[in-house]
Parts: sequence; structure tokens; C-alpha cells
Amino acid sequence: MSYLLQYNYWIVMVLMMIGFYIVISHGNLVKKLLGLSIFQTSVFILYISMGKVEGGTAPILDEGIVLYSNPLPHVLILTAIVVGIATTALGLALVVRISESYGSIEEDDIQKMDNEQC
Amino acid sequence: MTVLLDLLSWVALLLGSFFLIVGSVGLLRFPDFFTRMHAAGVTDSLGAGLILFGLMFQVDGQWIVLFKLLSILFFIWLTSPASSHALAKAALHHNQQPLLGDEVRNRKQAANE
Amino acid sequence: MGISMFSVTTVAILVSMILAITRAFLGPSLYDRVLAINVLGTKTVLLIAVLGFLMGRPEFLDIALLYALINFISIIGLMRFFEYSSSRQEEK
Amino acid sequence: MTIEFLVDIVLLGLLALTAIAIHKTRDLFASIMLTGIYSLLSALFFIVMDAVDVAFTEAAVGAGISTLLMLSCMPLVKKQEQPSRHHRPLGLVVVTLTGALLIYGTMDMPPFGSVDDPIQQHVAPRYLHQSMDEVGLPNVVTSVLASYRGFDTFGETVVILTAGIGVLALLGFRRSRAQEMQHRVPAMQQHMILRIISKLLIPPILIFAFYVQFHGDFGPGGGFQAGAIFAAAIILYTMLFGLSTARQVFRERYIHLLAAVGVLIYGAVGIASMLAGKNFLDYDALAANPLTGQHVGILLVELGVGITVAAVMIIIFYTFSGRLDKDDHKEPES
Repeated sequence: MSYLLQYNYWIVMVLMMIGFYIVISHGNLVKKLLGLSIFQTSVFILYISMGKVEGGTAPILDEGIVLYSNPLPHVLILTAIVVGIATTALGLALVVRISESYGSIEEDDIQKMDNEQC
Repeated sequence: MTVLLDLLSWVALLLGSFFLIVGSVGLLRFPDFFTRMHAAGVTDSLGAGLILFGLMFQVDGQWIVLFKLLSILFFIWLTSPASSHALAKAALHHNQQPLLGDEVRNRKQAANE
Repeated sequence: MGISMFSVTTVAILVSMILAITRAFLGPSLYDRVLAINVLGTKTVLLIAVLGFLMGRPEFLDIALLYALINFISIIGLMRFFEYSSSRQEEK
Repeated sequence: MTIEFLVDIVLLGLLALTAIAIHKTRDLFASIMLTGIYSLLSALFFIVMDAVDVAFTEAAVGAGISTLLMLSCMPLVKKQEQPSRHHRPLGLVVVTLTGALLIYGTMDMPPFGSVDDPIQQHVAPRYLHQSMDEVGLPNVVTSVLASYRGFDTFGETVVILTAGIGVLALLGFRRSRAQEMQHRVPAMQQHMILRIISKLLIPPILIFAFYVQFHGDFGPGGGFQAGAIFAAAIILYTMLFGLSTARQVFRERYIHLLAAVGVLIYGAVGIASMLAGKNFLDYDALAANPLTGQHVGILLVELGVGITVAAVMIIIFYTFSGRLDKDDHKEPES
């Protein structure tokens, strides 16, 4: 039973590794960004899971409620999500520039063109 | 009074849940895109409507909650037909023909369109 | 706490979400997937609303409202860019 | 176990399935859609974990804006992914090993959801018990975000501004006329019903954005979310009526200016509190009564964040779609 309580963390690790695997195994740059965002979201899930208190409620103070979940991870992740989209946007801008210069967003093609130029 | 409200909630929520599941089974089982669209409509209109109505009986004097539920309902009922219509139109323009037993009727409808 | 009406509804919504997400995974054409996502979005809105009541803090319905809105906008985005890029691919 | 536990398990299972489906799908459009579903499911998960503010942000930013940005650059790239020529068994080995090590690491973690976890002992009780006296806002997340960790949030806002500048630096320059003619996205002229419905909806969405902005002290919401919602409304307008029309309504020049103004407001509040003799971003100095000072400070700071986020998101979307739809050769006078 006590191991079942770690279930959240296990799934988070699995998600993280799927994201990681997408980043390293796919040659397509957009797909790599998608993998990165999966990785990112699973880190968010890990943080938020740690902040949960059994029987607690959302950290918005109200009369008659004593147990709240931890607000600190929420703050960290809230800003991280917005920074995450900033990095995604920058990555996409790079992908667009690459596709305009090389005509492809596949890693293999880009590598080949680079080798031919040398 | 509360018993009556609870009863109404139970009925609305159970019916809503039933329609949600029926709609999803249809979405999964129907043979082509346009029939699936029909199944999806059940979820959006009856399922969402009944569940939100069921919740409305439970607001317990918090009028702001009632207002929010009503605006969600308004929003869903306004947007989902619009997006379904646009989706059907887009699908039809991109060679997704409805699957019909009667091929002639199919042609006729396409001509009328 | 016993069986409350909210928990029954939650389970029903979860079941129907699983069915709809299967269609999104299978969906032969892209339109099937868009349709499944649209339905899934509506169900998410409902689930957020019901969870608010289940946890006894229904004032968080703002999130459900936001989701209804974002769902609509992203469906429009999907259709717009899909139509455009498929028409461009046909030209080539 | 309770119903919440069931929801938790089902959502995590669905998340894992969605991630695997993203890996399997070759069609990039479908992958992006599945990523949208993934964000949506994680937003739901955050609600179950009581993180309503995070769920709000994830729904607005992760599921909304991020998906739209991904989609808006899709016409520029090929729709289908090429199968990678060399299989990478090494990658699988690395991933499995790392995953196994991480899971081994979780064995030492304190049990999930317990009140005695080390994480619950440190600063969290102080925030929960004393923020009402020190800051005076019911939403603890907002008081930590804008007041206790105000300097951190200032940094995040600057990061967002930097990302906007970076995207402009990469893609902002104009291209030759011939290239421009190649990429032309027509506005969605044939979708009359969508246009009318959206016209009806955009004003309520903007009002909702303001509600989220100013209600953030008392419920879930705040500058980040409100900015994203505001931007989403304008993106909706841009998609339906074309970039040139949108550029006439929301001039690019002013939006560029606003992105900087948001950060300036934030910084100015900090400087003001320094001039009043306290630390940078110590809002107690802004009014005679510390609580009033906190209120004013948080309101201004959140406003700055909201303005910057909205402006940067609009800039990024304009830049991406300006890359494709140059249907505006009659550029509004510059």
C-alpha cells in the first residue's frame, strides 16, 4: 500500500522518459519541441504532486478551512509554465528560420546539406 | 425543499452522464466522420446541458456560482454548434464524403449543396 | 461520505473521456481527431465544474469557463492552419 | 481511497497513453493536437492536486497559446515527419537506465500527500498562516508570487520580454515581395458563421480577461493568465479576419511599446519603494498603512505582468503569421 502512494512519482518518471526519448529519437525538429514540452509538463506534474497534502484544499484562504496544500510549488510552476512557452516560441522561431534556409526540418537532411557544403 | 432540489440534481446528473457515455460510444463506434459528428452533438447539447443544470440546483445561495454555470452553458451552446458546422463544412470541402447506402441520393445531396 | 451524486457523475465523465480519447488516437482522418478533441474539451469543462462541487469549492468555475473558451479558439486555429497548409500542399 | 485518487490514477494513465501516442504519430498536425490534449489532461490533474492557479495558467498558456503558436508555424514546414533512417537502440538504453535510476530515487521520497513531508515544514506554513496579516490577500499564491517572491517574478517577466525580442530578431525582418507572394493565407472568409459568432464572443472574452486580472487577489487568476487570455482573444480575431485587419486594430508599433511598458511598470514600483526608504519591491512603503501598500503594489505589479505577457504573445503570433500571410501589401502607414 505504501508503494501505491508513490504511483504518482513513477508515472511522472515514465512521462519524463517518454519526453526525453522523443527528443533524442526523432529527427524532426518540431517533434523534438513537442517532446521537450512533454518533458517540461512532467516536471511540473512532479512539483505539483509534491505540494499536495492529503485532505487539503486549494491555497485560497477561506473561513472554516484549516488544511491547505503547499502554495510554494504552485508559484514556482506557474512562472515556469509561462517561461516554458517563451522558450517554445523561441525554438519555433529557430525552426522556421532553419526550414527557410535549408528547406527541411529533418535532422538527417540538414546534416547532409552541411556535409556537402564542407 | 432541499430534498426536492437533490432529487432534481440526481435525475439531471444521471441523465446527463448517460447521454455523455452514449455520445462517446457513438463517437467511437460509428462508421464515418459525419455520423460521429452526430454522436458528438449529443454530448455537447444534452450531456453538457443536463449536467450543468444538475449542478445549478446545488449552488446553495451562491449566486456568482450560478452565474458562472449559466455563462459556461451559454458559451458551450453558442460555440460548439458553430465549430461543428465549420468542421463539417471543412471536411466536406476536403473530399470527406458521407457514407451512404444509397449512392444516388448522395450525389443528389452533393448537387443541392 | 457515501456515494454522492458528484462522484457518480465524475466516474461517468471519466469513462466517456477514455472513449473519446480513443477516437482521438485512432481517428483515421484529421477531422475525426479534431472532432474528438472538441468533445474532449467539452467533457473537460464538465469535469472541472463537477470536481469543483465535489471538492466543496465551486468558486473555481473560472477555469471551466476559460477552458470552454480556449477549446473554441484552438479548434478554429486547427481548422484554419490545416485548411491552409493542405491547400498549399495540393498546389505543389 | 477516495474518488480523487481514482481521478488521479485515470488522468495519469491517460497522460502516459497520450505521450506514447505522440511518439507513434507521424503526422505533425495530429501530434500537435495530441500535445494539446496532453496539456488539457495535465491542467485537469493540477486541479485534482489543488493547484488551481497552475491549472488556470496551463489551460490558458499550455493548451491555448502554445498549441496555437505550434500550429501557426505548421504551414511553413512539411506536414509529415520522415521516418528516421537510423534506428537508435542506444537512445532506448539511455532512457531506460535513466528512468530506472529515477524510479529507484523515488523510493526514498516521503509518501505522497503526507502532512509531515519536509516540503510542508519549511516556508509553506509561514505563507499559509501569516500572509493574511502581512499581505492581506486570500489567494496565497498571488501573495507569494507578487510580494514574497516579487523579485523572482520580475525576472520571469523580463525573460518573457527577452523571448519576444528574440523572436523579433529571428523573424522580424521583411522579406522580398516574390517570397511574400508565395505564402498567402486567406482570412477565413468562407466561414461566415464562425466570424459572426466570434465577433459576438470577443468582447466577453476581453472582459473575462480583465476579471481574471483584477480578481486574481481573491481567486485563481492574475497577470500571467489574464495576459494569455487577452492575447488569445486577439489571436482569434487575427485568425478570422486576417493579419492586416488585425494590425489596423492593434497596431504593431504600440504593442511593441506596451511589451516594454509592462516591465517598466514593474520596475518602477520597485524603484518607488526604494525611494520611499525600503527595499526594492517592498510594497509596505507605498502607503501609510502597510496592507494598503501591499494591495497597491500587487495590483500594479500584476498589471505590469499582464501587459507584458499579452503584448509579447501577440507579437510572437503576429511575427509567425506575418511570415506566411503577407496579404497586406498596403501596409498601414509606418
